[in-house]
Amino acid sequence: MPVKIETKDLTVSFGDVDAIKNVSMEIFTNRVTAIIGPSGCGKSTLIKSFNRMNDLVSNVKITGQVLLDGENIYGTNYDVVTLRKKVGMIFQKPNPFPKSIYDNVAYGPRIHGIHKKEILDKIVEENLKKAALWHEVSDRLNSSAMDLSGGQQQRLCIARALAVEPEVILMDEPCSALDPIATAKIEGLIRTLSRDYTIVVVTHNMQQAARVSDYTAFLYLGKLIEYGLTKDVFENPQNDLTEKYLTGKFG
Amino acid sequence: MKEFLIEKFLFASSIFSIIVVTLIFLLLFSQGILGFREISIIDFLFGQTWQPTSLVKAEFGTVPLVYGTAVVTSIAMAISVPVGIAIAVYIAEIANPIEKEILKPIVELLAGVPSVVYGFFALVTLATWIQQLTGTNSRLNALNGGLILAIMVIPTIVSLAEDAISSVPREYREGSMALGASKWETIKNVTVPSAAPGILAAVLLGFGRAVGETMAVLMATGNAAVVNFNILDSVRTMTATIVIETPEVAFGSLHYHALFGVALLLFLITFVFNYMAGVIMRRYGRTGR
Amino acid sequence: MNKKLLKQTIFFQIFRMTSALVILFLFVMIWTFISNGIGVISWTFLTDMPKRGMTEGGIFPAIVGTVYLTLGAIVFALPIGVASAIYLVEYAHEGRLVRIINSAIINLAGVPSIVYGLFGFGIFVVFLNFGTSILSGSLTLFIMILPTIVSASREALLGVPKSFREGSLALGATKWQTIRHMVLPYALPGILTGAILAVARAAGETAPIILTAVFFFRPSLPRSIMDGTMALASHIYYMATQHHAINLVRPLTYGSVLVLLSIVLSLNILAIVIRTRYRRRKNW
Amino acid sequence: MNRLLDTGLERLTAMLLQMGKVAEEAVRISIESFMTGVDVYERVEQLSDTLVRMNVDVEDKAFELIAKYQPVASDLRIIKSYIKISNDLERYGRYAWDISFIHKRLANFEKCEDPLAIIEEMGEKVISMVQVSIEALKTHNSELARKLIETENEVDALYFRHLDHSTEMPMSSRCLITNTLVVRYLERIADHATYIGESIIYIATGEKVVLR
Repeated sequence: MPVKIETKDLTVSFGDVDAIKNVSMEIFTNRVTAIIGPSGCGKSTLIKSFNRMNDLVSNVKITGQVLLDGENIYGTNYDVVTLRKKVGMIFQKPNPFPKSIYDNVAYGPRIHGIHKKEILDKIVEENLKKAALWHEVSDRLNSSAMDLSGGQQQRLCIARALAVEPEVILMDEPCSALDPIATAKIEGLIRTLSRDYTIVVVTHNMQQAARVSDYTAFLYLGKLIEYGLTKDVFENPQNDLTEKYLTGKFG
Repeated sequence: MKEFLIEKFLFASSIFSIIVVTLIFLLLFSQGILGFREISIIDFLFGQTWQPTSLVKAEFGTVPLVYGTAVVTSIAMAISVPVGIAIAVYIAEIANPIEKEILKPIVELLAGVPSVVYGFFALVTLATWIQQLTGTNSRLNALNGGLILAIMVIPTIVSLAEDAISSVPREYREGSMALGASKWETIKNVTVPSAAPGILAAVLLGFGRAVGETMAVLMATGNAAVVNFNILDSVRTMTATIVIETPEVAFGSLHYHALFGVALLLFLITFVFNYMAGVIMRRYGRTGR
Repeated sequence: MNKKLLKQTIFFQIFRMTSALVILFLFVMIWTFISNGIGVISWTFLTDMPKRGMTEGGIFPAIVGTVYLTLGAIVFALPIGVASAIYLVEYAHEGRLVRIINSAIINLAGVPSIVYGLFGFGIFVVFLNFGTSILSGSLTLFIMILPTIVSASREALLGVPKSFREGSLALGATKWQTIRHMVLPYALPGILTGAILAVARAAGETAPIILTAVFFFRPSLPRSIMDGTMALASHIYYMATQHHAINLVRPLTYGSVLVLLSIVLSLNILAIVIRTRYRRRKNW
Repeated sequence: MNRLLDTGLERLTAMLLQMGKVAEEAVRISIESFMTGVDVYERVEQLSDTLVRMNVDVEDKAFELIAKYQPVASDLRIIKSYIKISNDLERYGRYAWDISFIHKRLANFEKCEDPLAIIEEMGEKVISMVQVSIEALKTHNSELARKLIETENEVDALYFRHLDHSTEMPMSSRCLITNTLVVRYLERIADHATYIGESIIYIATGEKVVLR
């Protein structure tokens, strides 16, 4: 199985607090990997270290390696901008820009130097289609993204991320602000997208992890407790902590 | 590279404020200190007479000026603190939305009126009212200055105190009301005490503004540098002294340095009050970032 | 229970009266200036030079002087103030330096305007030898309004949700691209509001310019920034207290006050309107 | 911490243990009556019917828990296994009924002496297996469950011995059929006991073992 991202002894600390401790794991190409664990276990920190969004926090310290296609993204010559183009991210709360639907999707390509109207038109349509939003908004591309429903906004954010042609998509609890129907749509989308993209989903919803992912990692207090095929982890977890977490017997 | 240059420019800009504060202090200090080669600090701080231009014997006692500032400021604070807090409470807690929509901008406009305009109003109108009411001889006096200053300080206190009161969490209020307290009891016992640090900061900043206010008191108080302990007598504040005397002073003279000494004193007083307000605000929410 | 409510009603009414009184004061004051000043306001009053020892004619040089001084101040203060705010909000990491910068800004905001005046006098007029000039006055006013601009810009920048920045950065935008496209446009109304208020404040300031930029009377318009000038605020002060025929010029003084007040209050109202509209339109 | 699911699981366990009791009685009395010649057909039929009903109840309860709580890990393994075990217990009842039916229909006239020794030995072992399986179920004891394999092997050996024996010995066809069917039913009961053992090992360890 080809590996897309590999972490080696990754430790992320904020001040004196280690949010991630010596995590080593492999994330496989074109698979959906779910990261689960109790609140504050470091799930978000872990995926934010895959596109170096942790760099935005002032007192962060990162040791170990994160390899993307075998290259250390924390290496001295690695360009963060290129990294973030390759590794897109979807956030917990849908965060469309207060611009039109069209401009939201076109934002990334424009930033990266595409300004031709025809090309942008094509990119917008293509990616709205990929995000299963096109038929809902094709007649009002110029209206504000803020008028969309929460679920539509999140799919717009997915389209926006797809528009810069990423290879990996990180999703940080992408459905936590959505109702069950919108959630189901996003989950379906995640499965569809996994044909072409490597997807890492952080979720506090175990059932969601079970539904959408091929692999599941269980994180507790910054440590990787268990990682394996989702069906194995959910049917027969090897670690007692995982068992307790999954069955809700956590003290 | 471009990113790097931009960051450096932004950094330099933000350093500018530090440089300016330092420069202000250094200038006031260096120029003021020169005066103390000839004037003793004791005489400067405790001298009863301010006669910098006397040909017989120039005296640089700041007591009359400090007294003037103190009297005017005290009158102003005695009025503006209760009134300001009352209005802040009214806006934050009592007023209906329409009253709020009217009151808030008006308070802001009150803050926007230039001090020379207030000064002129005090000079021509307020002074007349006071004279009619009290029959005093000196039209321009400490009470006149204090009253106009009170009006000028009110907006500062209102807007900061209102911020403080409004940022008291809803839950506190709901908790109190849920226990059967009336709105007034809630305001008195829960909301205002919770906002006390912010209100105190507002008062301190108001005080700083009052002490440093120049034009209005200059035009309203009559500017006689004497200590009379009568609020219906004319007084002269530190700020007024600087404005009146600086344009005519001989550069480098003892008088020149003495004026910087007065400014330094003023700077230090306002610095202390602003600093205290800052500490209070930082400690109790409303972070300084 | 009824006693409780009665007490509440009494207090609320006292508070309401107090508030009403302050509103009343503002209106009385404005009415005083309108009723006394409207008579002298005319096109010639606004566009003529003062005549006969300022007992007749207009206040054109004073208006022009105020505009120059204010523009000069904002031209310096806006870029440096906004840049400073951007650095503090977007780049600086919390630490000693930021704390020092912050306390410097807080202290600058609290320095009495007369101290700025004396500072400008000492540095620009005397030390740098700019003399009593528009340049000295503008620079003094610039330093005076800088903290206002920094604080307003900082509030405006902080008001832009973090998610905009994250969203943009996650798409591979650089920091500056993010600031330019996703932060500044949305902070602009707030920055603008702050700038307008700062301009209003600079236009109304008197003490600093008396020490650095203005003359009691200057019969011609300034020709360069090294020239001294007249200005509305100082003109009012001089006419009200220093003129040899105070009573004769009183109507003109009222007129000048009305002009200054209209300019300053219009700017304030403009700022309030911009802010309200922007708050209402804001949909994030 | 008591989870909502726990109450449901306790209820399910109680139902299963109740089934165990009934099934054990059915197996025991059907075998004993075959040996002693007493007719317990009515009683066993009653017990078997009860088990059929209870099996349906257990399945309903299990599905209710799945629908409500979406259990995972050990919870899911327990529920999945309980459905299977309930089925096994139902089979205990069914084969017990088969034995008592054969006994009533064919064997109650006279005894077919010869292979009785084998049947008696098998019967004892099968009853013990049923008891052990239920005991292991009570405590989710995988060690106990593993012991079933030994007895199962012995039962199988006896079964084969009977097959060899019956072809060699001259016997009335009535006896041959009766004994062969009963031996076959006993062998099936032992198989189901083993299945229960497998399920218990799966519950306890997540291991999917085949004990046969």
